[in-house]
Amino acid sequence: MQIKEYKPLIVAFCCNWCSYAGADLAGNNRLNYPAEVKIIRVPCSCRVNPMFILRAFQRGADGVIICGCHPGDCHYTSGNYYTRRRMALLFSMLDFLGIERERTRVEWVSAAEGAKFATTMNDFVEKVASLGENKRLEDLRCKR
Amino acid sequence: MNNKMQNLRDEIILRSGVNPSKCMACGKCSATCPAYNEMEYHPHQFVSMVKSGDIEPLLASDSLYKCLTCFACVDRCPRGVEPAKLVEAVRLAAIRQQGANHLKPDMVPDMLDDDMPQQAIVSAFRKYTK
Amino acid sequence: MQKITLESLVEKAVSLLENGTVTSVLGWKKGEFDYDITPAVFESADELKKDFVWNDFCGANFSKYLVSKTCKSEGKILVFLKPCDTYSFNQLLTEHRFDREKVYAVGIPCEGMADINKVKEVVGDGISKIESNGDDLVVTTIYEDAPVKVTCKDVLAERCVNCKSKRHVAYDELLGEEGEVIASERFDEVERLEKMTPEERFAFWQNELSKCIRCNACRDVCPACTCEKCVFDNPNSGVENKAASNSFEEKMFHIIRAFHVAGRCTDCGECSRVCPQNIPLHLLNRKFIKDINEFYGEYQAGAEVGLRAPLVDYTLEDLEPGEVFDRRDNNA
Amino acid sequence: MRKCLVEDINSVLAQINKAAKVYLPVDGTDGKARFEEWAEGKEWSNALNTERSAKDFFFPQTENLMEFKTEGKNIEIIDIRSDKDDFVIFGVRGCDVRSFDILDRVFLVEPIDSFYKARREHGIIISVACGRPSETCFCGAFGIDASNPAGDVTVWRTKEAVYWQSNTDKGEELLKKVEGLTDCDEAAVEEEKAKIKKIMDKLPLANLSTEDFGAGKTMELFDSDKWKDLSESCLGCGTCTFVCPTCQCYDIKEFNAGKGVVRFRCWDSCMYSDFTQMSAGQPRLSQLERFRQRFMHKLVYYPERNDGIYGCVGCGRCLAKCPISMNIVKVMKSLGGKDNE
Amino acid sequence: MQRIGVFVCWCGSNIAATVDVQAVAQALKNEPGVVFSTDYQYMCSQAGQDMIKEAVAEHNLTGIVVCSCSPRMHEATFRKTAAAAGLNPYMVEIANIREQCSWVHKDIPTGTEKAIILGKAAVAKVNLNTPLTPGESPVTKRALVIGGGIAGIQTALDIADAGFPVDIVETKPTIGGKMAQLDKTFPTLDCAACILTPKMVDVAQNDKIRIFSYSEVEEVSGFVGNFDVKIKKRARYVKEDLCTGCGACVEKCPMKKVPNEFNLGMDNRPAIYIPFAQAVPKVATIDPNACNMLKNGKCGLCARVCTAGAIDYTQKDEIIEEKYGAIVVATGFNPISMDKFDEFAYSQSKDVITSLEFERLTNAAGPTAGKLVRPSDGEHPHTIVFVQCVGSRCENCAEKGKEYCSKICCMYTAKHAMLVRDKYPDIETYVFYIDVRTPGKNFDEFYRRAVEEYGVKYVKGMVGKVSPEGKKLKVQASDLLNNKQLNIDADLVVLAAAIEPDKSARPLATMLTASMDTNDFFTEAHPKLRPVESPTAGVFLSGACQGPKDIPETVSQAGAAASKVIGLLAKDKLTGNPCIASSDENMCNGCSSCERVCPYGAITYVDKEFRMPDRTTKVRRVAQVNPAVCQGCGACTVACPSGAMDLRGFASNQIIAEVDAICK
Repeated sequence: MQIKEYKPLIVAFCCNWCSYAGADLAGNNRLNYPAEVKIIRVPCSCRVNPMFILRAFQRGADGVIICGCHPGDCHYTSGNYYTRRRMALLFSMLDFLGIERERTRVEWVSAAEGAKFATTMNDFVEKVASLGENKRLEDLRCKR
Repeated sequence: MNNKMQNLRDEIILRSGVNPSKCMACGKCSATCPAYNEMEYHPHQFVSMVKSGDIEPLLASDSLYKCLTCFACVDRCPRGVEPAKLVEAVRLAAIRQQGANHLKPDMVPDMLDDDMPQQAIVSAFRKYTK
Repeated sequence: MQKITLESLVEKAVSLLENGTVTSVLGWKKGEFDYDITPAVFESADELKKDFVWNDFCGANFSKYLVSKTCKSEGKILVFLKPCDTYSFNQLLTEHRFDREKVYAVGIPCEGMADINKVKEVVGDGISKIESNGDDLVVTTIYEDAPVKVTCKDVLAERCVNCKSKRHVAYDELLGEEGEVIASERFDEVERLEKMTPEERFAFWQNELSKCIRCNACRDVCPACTCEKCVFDNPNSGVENKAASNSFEEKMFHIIRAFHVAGRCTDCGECSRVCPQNIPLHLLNRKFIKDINEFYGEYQAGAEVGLRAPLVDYTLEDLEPGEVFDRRDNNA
Repeated sequence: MRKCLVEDINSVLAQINKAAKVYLPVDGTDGKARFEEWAEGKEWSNALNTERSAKDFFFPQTENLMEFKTEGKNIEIIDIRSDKDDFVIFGVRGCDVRSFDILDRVFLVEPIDSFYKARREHGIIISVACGRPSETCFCGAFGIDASNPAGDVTVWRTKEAVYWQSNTDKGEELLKKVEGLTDCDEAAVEEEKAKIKKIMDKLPLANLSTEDFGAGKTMELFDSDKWKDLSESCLGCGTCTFVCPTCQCYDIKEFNAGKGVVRFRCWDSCMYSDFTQMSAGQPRLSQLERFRQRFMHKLVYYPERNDGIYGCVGCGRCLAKCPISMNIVKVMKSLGGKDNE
Repeated sequence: MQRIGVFVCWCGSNIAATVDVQAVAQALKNEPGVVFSTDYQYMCSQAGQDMIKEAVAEHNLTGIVVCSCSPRMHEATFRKTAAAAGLNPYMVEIANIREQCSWVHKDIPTGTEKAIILGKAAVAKVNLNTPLTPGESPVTKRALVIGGGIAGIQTALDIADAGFPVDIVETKPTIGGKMAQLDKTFPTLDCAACILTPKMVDVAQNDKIRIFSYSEVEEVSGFVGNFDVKIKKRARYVKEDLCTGCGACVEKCPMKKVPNEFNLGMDNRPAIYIPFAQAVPKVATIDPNACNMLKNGKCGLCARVCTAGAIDYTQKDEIIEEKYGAIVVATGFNPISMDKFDEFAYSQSKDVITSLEFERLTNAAGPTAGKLVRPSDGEHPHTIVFVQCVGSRCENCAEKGKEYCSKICCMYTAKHAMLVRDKYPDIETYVFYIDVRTPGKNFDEFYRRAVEEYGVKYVKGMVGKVSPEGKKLKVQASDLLNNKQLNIDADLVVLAAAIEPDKSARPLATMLTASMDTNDFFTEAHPKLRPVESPTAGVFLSGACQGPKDIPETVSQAGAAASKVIGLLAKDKLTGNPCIASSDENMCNGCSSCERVCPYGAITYVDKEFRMPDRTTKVRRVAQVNPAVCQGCGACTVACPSGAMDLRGFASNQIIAEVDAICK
């Protein structure tokens, strides 16, 4: 029997001003990270609705990471502060429902932190891969 | 700083609840200290010496027992460092380390004179035998 | 068991109607049995005297009705509010959901409401009569000749066992004595779940939420859920569905529902009271309340009108999402 | 008439399970009974009725109808209907048994609902008489005899024994396959029936009358001013419709899973403001109209088209479950004039 | 259904080396909505752009997906291309297959697979794109400057210089602010009045500038380019247009015992007064709390002596309504109260004074005509002790002091000590310091001169206690470097009190929906890159209201704020970013959640009548987004539980479509 190598699917929401630029910088510097990471550009991390995160899990994502400007550096001054509260509560709730807490993460990545972006993604993919497939928030209809 | 000193330092910091890193070396504690001239090491030195782990000289110094615990330094410190609590913690360390009290009951009679109020004797005894 | 009497409430309502202060009364209406009480609008003294009821089964929180009733009514509406209802009342005012000018709020003390399911656990089915007698309920059934005495305390609804406050935070007039905020043990059950392993928690919620029939009673009764159109009813929202087809959709609905009321939920417990499947939905809300209290400082939605809800607020020093679990693990 | 001892019930069920998968009411962690697949160790609940009605077996809350597979711009249609196996629903109360007749009159008339029909044909119903009805029961009002419920097989449970009586060929076939049932006379069952009838007469809703309802009452009841008060506090949730064994409305929806689309149906509630959303949208715009629809349908429209049979079976679930305790009994008493005073 | 064209760029070998671009173009051709798909070496080149334009025309494209480098690089380019092709520029989406794909993945199959998925996500998004048009709003070409200190003056002058009318609102009877009270200025020691008063005169004479003195801002509404402001002009009981500032009334006023706030209460003034000789406007003001005529109708002397007939006891507060395109906040600072610092005996002895009081004491126009004497007895002091950081850098004394460094004290204390030693070499001066901070042009040199040339005694350490003993002040302090405790008998103790934002700033911030930090300093839009703009569009910051500042820094920030204002007012119309929030009124329930998270105050509420589904009508409170103010962060979209609030260009259904495409 042949076992197909398991590759997790990661959705990364990145704010336009810091983290998306940080991801670009990682590219400029040719810093590798797994192709399983797919980035969605949002104006600010505070645009990320918990529904988007759940939607990603429903559709088969194994991990969701939200990246924004460092607290205090938000292009819109306060967006990431709201993100911080919303996600702290949401992640805590997901954990409360027994969803593996390693599947969700918030990371602050500035436009200058290309290296941090790459290491963060490498680390996140590794952690999620070690958990295996997302079974607890899956929708069987969406199975590949 | 060797391990022993490191531990002692950590213990003093833990026991006093004081964070000496918050000190900005303004010297207001020493400026305000009524026992300053009696002391070999002054309040601000307590803070900086504990911070750097230089605790042995403090343990050996008489300054420990010169502090009146009047808390003027605590009140005036703009950073909330609370030197008096640090002095007290070093004092405790000294006593615990020596395993002996600075003042023993049989030493007391020699020190008495008629003018000394009973309350002072009792409080001094309490303080120096901790 | 209730300290305030039916007569005094009727008397108050009749006098306010007659002196023209109010034109209608939102109150509890007698049902078929002694426990199936319906919220109703009374418009005359005769109606009040005939059908108004106040007993240990008057659990319904009227606050939400004010949203629609104040829109329709020209005159003032008298509403009776138990302490826990007043928090919802304030929260709705904070969110500008009804016109305060059109309401005359009478605070009434509450000694806790009984849960008919718990009564039935003790006496079984076939209840023909329930009377209140001091600290007891006297229950007559068609199966037993002699009535059965049940201590009120033993059959209190869960939310009343863990009552958070006997204090009215809003009223125009208060009947009876003002109570106090109570140090309740309402978070104990949340804590118990937190201490389980993720696998156990997952199994627990999988079992509970699988019972959900998506009747939407929890949402429709919730005083915090007053959206003109709920995202779950809106075909353009991307999450709309009429029935949960699988366990994901069950979770989705309940997570988002709880998230939408997080920081706004006053913990009135109506969601769990009305759930036809007895799912302990209040635990999801309480989890958010507990987290909010722990992460951002004690916050009671509806304690005052105009409070800034924790999710529309922040401080520079807030906890990082990644620290949430470190903190809990350290506390455990 | 056959019998077995109460303590042997599990071994009897095990035998039935060999013939066809058995579902029976089992107490859950919350102490409430729900139908579950039989397995060793599952105990037949003593509860009067299940939280959800037995209609789920033939008309589940969601049911996939067909699938589309999409690849780029291509669409392929997949028929997902498959052959069903026989199954047994054990422990159905008389009210729920009647509900199947009511659903049949909707789903098994032209155009026949093939999904419903497939399930219905494979279901064998073992009903059980109600030894201990509740105050919320009013099946009598609709002519249901709780002491002698219909079904392929009827079961009576007394303290010591369980009595089995087959009513149909299907039922007889099944019982034949079960060893350990002994033949007996009907005395014990008759006694049990008499006992139940006596209790039924004592129920608070025993005298509920349907006199003022039924075919031809539309004009009289539709414009009654009582609907306003009755619907006043209705929250518009779907609890009553979803616990109801006879509510049969559904909506058809699609779920786009990315590579394919599932078309499925799911229960809908006439109490919802977004009920079915047909071409012109929801035809009943106020909660009063929606509320009225539900009860008029059960009490007037349905009997009008179905030989006077009411669309309610008196199971009492809506009485127990409505968040605001508004229900069909209150509606009947309020609209029913003198008969129900 | 859209007609989408997909354009896959090779970027030379930058993309093509790790992504099979042809395979990407081929794969995306099959996506719903895509009618054309191609690849090209350099999509951003003129030839590449022409290719897009031709394809739009040929295939009637309604949407464009470019798979290329980061949108941060060329999104603007391709939007212009789309516009040139006759498409709405917001019908373009970029799939970032260079920075986020070809450059970070090594092998072709992986890169190609990911590029296809990113392309599919972009296609899914474009399918839901709608044409967007940026909103336009007119600009009222007039600026308001709140505060008439040096910051406000400089800002107003610079704006007026560019030809735009400016109004200054000042709460005091005259402009000039703190600088008018100062004696000399560091590090050049020129006299404050000599450099300030000409500027004040410039303001008075500039016909583009109006001064509303003795006035305050009452209400602000509107938004960038279109502010409506109500200004309350308090009654000064003197007609400004008639008063010549001759001072006859001031001289004759019998009520002479009012503490003079300009001299910080160190001397008295009459009930009718002109704060100082060079005041602008040079108009008298009657203090209603002191004037006998206003209090009990007895007196009226000033009216009798006024030859201009300017006195008007019946004057009332007046509300002026004006429209502005931009608002500059220049509310400045105040020294904190010293009342709670018992250890320095400020409230016990007249000879313990603050540095600002010291300025008045040495000022030629001050209460002693510039002669340095002890306030208690008028005697010549022999020893002066200066104490720095009083109330600054105070971590746990929130009720007394401030956590921050007040920044200006080191320099003015050096100045004070130096000036004392220069004028009175016999006076011994001590400066007690924690750190001496002199990061400014010629600052450290200045401080060193005080020590080296003037012999000011700098002691590293703090004063612990000041106790009045007889005529002297006993100062107990520590000298940390010598490890000694000092006891000095001083004649005068000068406290370098921390400074704090003016009390009027907080209510003003609320009116302007401008944000503040915990210390009530205004927050800048970006701490590094937008230091003179507040996060609220059209509101700018000048001077110490944003943080402690010395005069050169204040003046440069004032100029910077002015240039931002000029840039704004120079526009005839403001073109907004079309990617902004909008609220669906049919779903909004008016709960205010969105309003509370909006950092720009872009959301307001109106009561609107709606037809309900059940044929009734209902008045509901609903949110409205001001397109000129919204910056498009999207915080409101998540705060909104009903989903009424959505963000154009990043709509929920678009993001969901991207998620779905990625997870397919």
